[in-house]
Amino acid sequence: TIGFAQVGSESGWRTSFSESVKAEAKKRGIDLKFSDAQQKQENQIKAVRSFIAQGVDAIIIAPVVETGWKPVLREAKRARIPVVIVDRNIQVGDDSLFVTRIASDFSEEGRKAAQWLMDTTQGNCKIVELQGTVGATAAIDRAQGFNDVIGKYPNANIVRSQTGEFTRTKGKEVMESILKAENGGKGVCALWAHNDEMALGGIQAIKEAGLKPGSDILVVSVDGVPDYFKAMADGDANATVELSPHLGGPAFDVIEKYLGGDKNIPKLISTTGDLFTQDTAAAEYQKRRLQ
Amino acid sequence: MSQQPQSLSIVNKVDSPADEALIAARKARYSPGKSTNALGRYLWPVSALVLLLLVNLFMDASFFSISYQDGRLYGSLIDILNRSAPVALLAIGMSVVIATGGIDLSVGAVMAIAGAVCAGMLVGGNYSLFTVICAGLTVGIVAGLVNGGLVSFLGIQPIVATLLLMVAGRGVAQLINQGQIVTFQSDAFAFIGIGAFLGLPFPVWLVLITLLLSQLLLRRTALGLFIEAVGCNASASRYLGINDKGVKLFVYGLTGFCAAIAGMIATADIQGADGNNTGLWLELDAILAVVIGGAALSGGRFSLVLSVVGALIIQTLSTTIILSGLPAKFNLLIKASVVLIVLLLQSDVFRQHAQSVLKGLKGGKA
Amino acid sequence: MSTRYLPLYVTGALLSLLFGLGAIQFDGFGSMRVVLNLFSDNAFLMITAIGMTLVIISGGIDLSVGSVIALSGVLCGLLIGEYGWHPLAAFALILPLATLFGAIMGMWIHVYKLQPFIVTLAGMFFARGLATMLSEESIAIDHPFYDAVADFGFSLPGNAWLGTSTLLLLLVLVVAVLVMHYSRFGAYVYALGGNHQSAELMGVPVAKATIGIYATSSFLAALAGIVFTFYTFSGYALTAVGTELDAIAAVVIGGTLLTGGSGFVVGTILGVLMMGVIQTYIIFDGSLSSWWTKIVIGLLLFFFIVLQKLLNRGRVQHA
Amino acid sequence: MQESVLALENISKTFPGVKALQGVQLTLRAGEVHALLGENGAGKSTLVKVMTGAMRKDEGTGRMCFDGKDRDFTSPSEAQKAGISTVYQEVNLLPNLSVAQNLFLGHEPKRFALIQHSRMQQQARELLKQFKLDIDVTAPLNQFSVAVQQLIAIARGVAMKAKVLVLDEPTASLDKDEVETLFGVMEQLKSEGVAIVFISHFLDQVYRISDRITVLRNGQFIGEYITAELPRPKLIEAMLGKELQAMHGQHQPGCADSVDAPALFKMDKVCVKNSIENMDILVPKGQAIGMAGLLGSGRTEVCRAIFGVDSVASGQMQLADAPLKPQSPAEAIKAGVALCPEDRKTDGIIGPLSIRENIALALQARLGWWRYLSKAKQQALADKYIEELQIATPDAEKPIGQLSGGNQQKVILARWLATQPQLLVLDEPTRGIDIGAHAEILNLIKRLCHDGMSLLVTSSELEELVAFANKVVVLRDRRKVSELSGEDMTPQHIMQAIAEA
Ligand SMILES: Nc1ncnc2c1ncn2[C@@H]1O[C@H](COP(=O)(O)OP(=O)(O)OP(=O)(O)O)[C@@H](O)[C@H]1O
Ligand SMILES: Nc1ncnc2c1ncn2[C@@H]1O[C@H](COP(=O)(O)OP(=O)(O)OP(=O)(O)O)[C@@H](O)[C@H]1O
Ligand SMILES: [Mg+2]
Ligand SMILES: [Mg+2]
Repeated sequence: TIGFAQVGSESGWRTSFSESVKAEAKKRGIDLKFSDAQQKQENQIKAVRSFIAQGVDAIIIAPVVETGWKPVLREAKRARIPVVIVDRNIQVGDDSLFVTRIASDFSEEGRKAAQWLMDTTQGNCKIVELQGTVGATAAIDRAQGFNDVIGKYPNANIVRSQTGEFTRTKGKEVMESILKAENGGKGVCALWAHNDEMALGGIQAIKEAGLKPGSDILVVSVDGVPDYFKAMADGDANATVELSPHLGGPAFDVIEKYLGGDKNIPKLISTTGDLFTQDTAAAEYQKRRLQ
Repeated sequence: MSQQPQSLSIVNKVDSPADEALIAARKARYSPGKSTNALGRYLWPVSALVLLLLVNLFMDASFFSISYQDGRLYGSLIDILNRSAPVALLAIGMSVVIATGGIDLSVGAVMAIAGAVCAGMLVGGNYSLFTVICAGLTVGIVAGLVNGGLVSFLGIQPIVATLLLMVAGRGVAQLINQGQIVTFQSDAFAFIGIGAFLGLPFPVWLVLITLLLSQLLLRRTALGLFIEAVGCNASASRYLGINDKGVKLFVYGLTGFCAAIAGMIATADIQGADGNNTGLWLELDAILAVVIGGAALSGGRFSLVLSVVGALIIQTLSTTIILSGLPAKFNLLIKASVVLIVLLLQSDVFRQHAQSVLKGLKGGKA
Repeated sequence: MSTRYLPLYVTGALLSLLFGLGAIQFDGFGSMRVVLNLFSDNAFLMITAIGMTLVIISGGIDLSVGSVIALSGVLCGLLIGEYGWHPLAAFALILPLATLFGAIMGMWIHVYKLQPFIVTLAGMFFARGLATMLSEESIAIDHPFYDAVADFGFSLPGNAWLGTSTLLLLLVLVVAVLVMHYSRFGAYVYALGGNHQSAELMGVPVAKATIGIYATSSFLAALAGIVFTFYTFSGYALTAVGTELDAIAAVVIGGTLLTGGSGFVVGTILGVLMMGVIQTYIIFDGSLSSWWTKIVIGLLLFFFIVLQKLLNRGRVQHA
Repeated sequence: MQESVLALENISKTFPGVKALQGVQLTLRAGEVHALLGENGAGKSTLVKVMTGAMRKDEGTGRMCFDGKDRDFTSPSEAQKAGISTVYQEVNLLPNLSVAQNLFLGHEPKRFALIQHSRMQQQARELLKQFKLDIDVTAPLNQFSVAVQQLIAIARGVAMKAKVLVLDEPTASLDKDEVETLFGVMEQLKSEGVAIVFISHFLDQVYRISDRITVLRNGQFIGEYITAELPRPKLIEAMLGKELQAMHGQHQPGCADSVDAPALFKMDKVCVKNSIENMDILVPKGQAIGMAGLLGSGRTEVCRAIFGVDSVASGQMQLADAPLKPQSPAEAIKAGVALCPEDRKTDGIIGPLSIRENIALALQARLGWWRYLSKAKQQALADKYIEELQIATPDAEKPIGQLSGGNQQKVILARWLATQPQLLVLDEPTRGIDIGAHAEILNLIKRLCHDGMSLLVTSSELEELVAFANKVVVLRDRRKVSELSGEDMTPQHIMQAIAEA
């Protein structure tokens, strides 16, 4: 039995992630206890404590936030239940509290996206940014990584930045206003969105403003959801850094290894994905649609 | 105070001059028309809106400019109208629910359900646009009636009854499309969200039509009066022979209907149904809009027009924040301050305080 | 007399019913550990909800509590984690500040005759806004005092642990019950909820009472925020989003009327436990997808609220 | 002359559209009962509220001197602390709290800073004994009828041991016996040196208990008189500004007293759960039937059963030869019944709505939501009744909640008259109505009978009942005990029937 404390189902990406873990568990004949925390850390901690009370063999956590895990991880350790952290990072002083982290590096994603954009525009670019939810780690770190890179290019700067709360609706609404404020979007060279959903909303806003996304305004974001690949294939978007939702396999591998007695496991298994562009988009879309 | 001879003549008990003097004395105490203050109700919300718009003008001189391009009007003001459509629709429904002393927290979730149903049908099969829209509206009305039933027939407190659907409704919306954000290709349906008619965005028309129809339905029949009576004093309304349960059922149904339209606009706007995020937290905005419009949450008098003004204020505020270019982390602080200012403007006590302070300042100078 | 407490008995009975169901179905459910987990996991919510009970009985509502929890957590994080204050010093600053915050909301409600819903909604935006402005990132708290607090407690049979937060919660509960039923302030709270105008005419010091009520609620929310930092060893501006709704739901499920005037603090605790048991039940089951989780929570709540209604029908009704 | 405890001078109070008080004065001396009289809407209650801090007087006008000091109370709690205890018009208690809590709110007996519930209940029982009330003091207040609540409110006022006790229409819903009990208590307080302000529309009571009278008219001070030196006609003239045509004594039933008038409404062995038993009442067409009885004798419950508020457990009712089985007021109204309820505040007025809407609503509810009475029609209806019933208001748009108590009652009456029912049930219709309007309403009842309407009227004032009723039904312990008509129908006989064990 393995308990899996998931964040919620706030985005299409998250849902694919949950489904892939469940499918993987089924394939391997693991009894998976799935818990949805509805984006709340307190629910997630409750779930983990319930797993402990239930006496599961191992626990997988996809944490909502990086901090705040120390007490509950200590409790798990006392109960001798191995914990694997997936997707996001966590901050605890004591490494022994978990078996390993299978995490992507958000700032690396931001850097990749920025690097692509700088390479494409030779560092000349007025960028507008659609941020994720204020305070979310993904938003903070992606912005951080992105800014680190463009800081090196004096002619590239972010002219407007506002939160689109990781959703398509907000992304579109905010982009609309930004375009208005930026003289109808003239002079804006690129849109940088913290996730694909907002980017897709932004693309629609650009189209409705009478501009051509993908050429008048470049679009770059993170995640790699099927819809975005389609947009890239259609030429409406330019690039995305993929974030693989298939984290279930590696996590179960680690757990099986650990329970098998092999305690020699690296503390970090990095999964930062690749950057995809329009070139391969059509093919990738076909591949992903079939999954 | 002028005395009208006609008004004296209808007092048939006048027979002696002494009586006439008496009645004159009695009349002199009253000044008709002063006790009601219909204008005052509109004054403060509307001035708050105007003030906010002026702030924008100050920040961006071209704010009020409207141009005509490809058969539609284009400009920040039009955007505000367009973007406020979902909240305005919700506020229309919410104001009648609040007028009965209730509240509906589920409108955001109902939006998501209606959107999911429409999107699911558009993707899944060959339904005509008409069928799809009818299905969406029906789902909204049914959801509203469920709320209404819980409130009126089971006597569950409105906030809890609708909280149930607020929680479960999002689950239902996601269930319909298995948690995926379904994207559809239907220009006809997309028109609901992004089309334009006679220059104005279609959502604006939807708001206008809904506003007009509800206004007719509520004010050209006795329904509006019944709603207010139930909201002011449910027990007395029962003694009057008003079917308070029926009235409650109706208002929740109407709210569900409005939420369904709002949900379809939101879905058509991004041409996809996002069960988890469509209409998220919009119920709070809708309630805020109604209250900014001057309604009491304890029930009673309502004004649909003022609620729509409230929705416009909220949207203008959001636009202002985006235009201001301040970092996103200040959003909530700005919102809190503006809400407080609007509220204070509406408070008689505050206005009196402010007046006396102003007077004091002037006196001090003189 | 006994009919007054009927709703409490009914809620208690339903709670035991659900718990029994879980205990039969799952291994480890019917244990002392799960019971105490219910308290320690929900301690912050219970403390908040006790404050909310006060507010709701007085006929008001306080939407700002979730944000105040977050703000108090962030302040803890900043003061302790960043500036190296001693936790007790930080608490000594935060709690009075929060009380002042509540008092100001109460004053606005009373003096300017504004609706509580909307004033506290503005308060909610304000506190959350302030929290995000102070720190967008979550701040880890690492302090020996925290470790000491976390380790303090009593071990009970069945692998259960009676920790600081549960003890604190019990203390708050006892004080709250005493205040509500054996103090003049408590009587005023009920009076205001019964009929605001009558209460005023009967000589209830409305200004003091209103301010006191909202100050108490904010104080308890801030206390809950501190308890939450013990729970997570961190302060974060986005914690406890929507907690105000959970608290309100718990209060109402616990038998308090949202229109004010009647209800019990103990009922609220039962309300939180009810929601907690439902949650635990779903986690133990562990087979529900995200969306079914939401639907099932809604359905179970619905089922128990309706049962509660039906069972309470027996109360003598007067028009 | 005795020292004055409380002196008000030149007090004015203006509401939007109404000058409620214009330069009014009032002087209270220790150990006196001072009656404050005037028509409905004269400004009595407003004066009381200004005096006790529930309302602020207009800025810059008048002064108030209490206990030798200039005072200006900003809240009722302040006035209470200073020693003015007030029972406001309309019961202002807390329905959700127990009787004992209501009695002692704000000055509960304490020990170690904790409220002692048992001692409080004990004291409550003793206090209520003074008022001959033997009720469960732990029961919530809303279980009791208006009259009992009224007594509790008075008891609370008395229990505060204040220097000044203000009673605004305390006797409006009391029976003779309770009034006597109250007067006994007032005499006692008087002898202890308490100054009492007493407002009432019952002149008999005023002459029975008061030492001095202050009269207000149209918000103005008319005069202060010594009761013993002021003949009744003079008082009435001071109040109304004109003489009142003598209408008492001219007993003229509205229509033929004939025995063979066809029955319009019949109640046959009706029982309601937890309330009335085996009730038989017959109301002939075009006649007015009175109902008399003590507190809790079941009069209100009869009215409620007829109107479908409480459901009938057994027995039949008939209206105009058709069985009447209303499950809700709406059904009763459809069948042609109207009820003007006893509890004006909770079941009657819809406070924030205008007079116009309050009058039109019952008729509108009967017509249904679809057939809307246009604003103009509502206006016409409202104007008609404002004039006919002499409702004191600047216009029909004023929210009814802002009217004086008596005028609210008139509006409620107007509301039901507008529906033109076959059977009009009036539960204490003259509660709080001034003598001028009182006469109007009695005349109105007679006229309605004459026009063929049937009425069933409850009243605690027996003189009033015999003045218009064709027959009086006497209830005791929720059963009918006697029926009186013709010569037998005198207040004395009714009292006898009520009292007989
Ligand atoms: N809150 C208010 N707002 C506006 N007008 C008011 C308000 N309260 C009272 N009035 C008006 O002031 C006048 C005096 O009312 P008041 O209640 O003092 O009369 P009253 O003498 O007590 O009459 P009654 O015998 O009917 O109780 C009335 O015309 C009434 O309409
Ligand atoms: N003296 C009393 N002691 C205890 N309970 C009482 C008393 N008087 C009334 N009640 C309660 O109040 C309820 C309502 O009585 P109801 O109003 O029918 O009486 P009523 O005959 O209409 O008298 P009135 O209208 O004068 O109050 C009764 O069910 C009874 O329980
Ligand atoms: Mg009065
Ligand atoms: Mg009665």
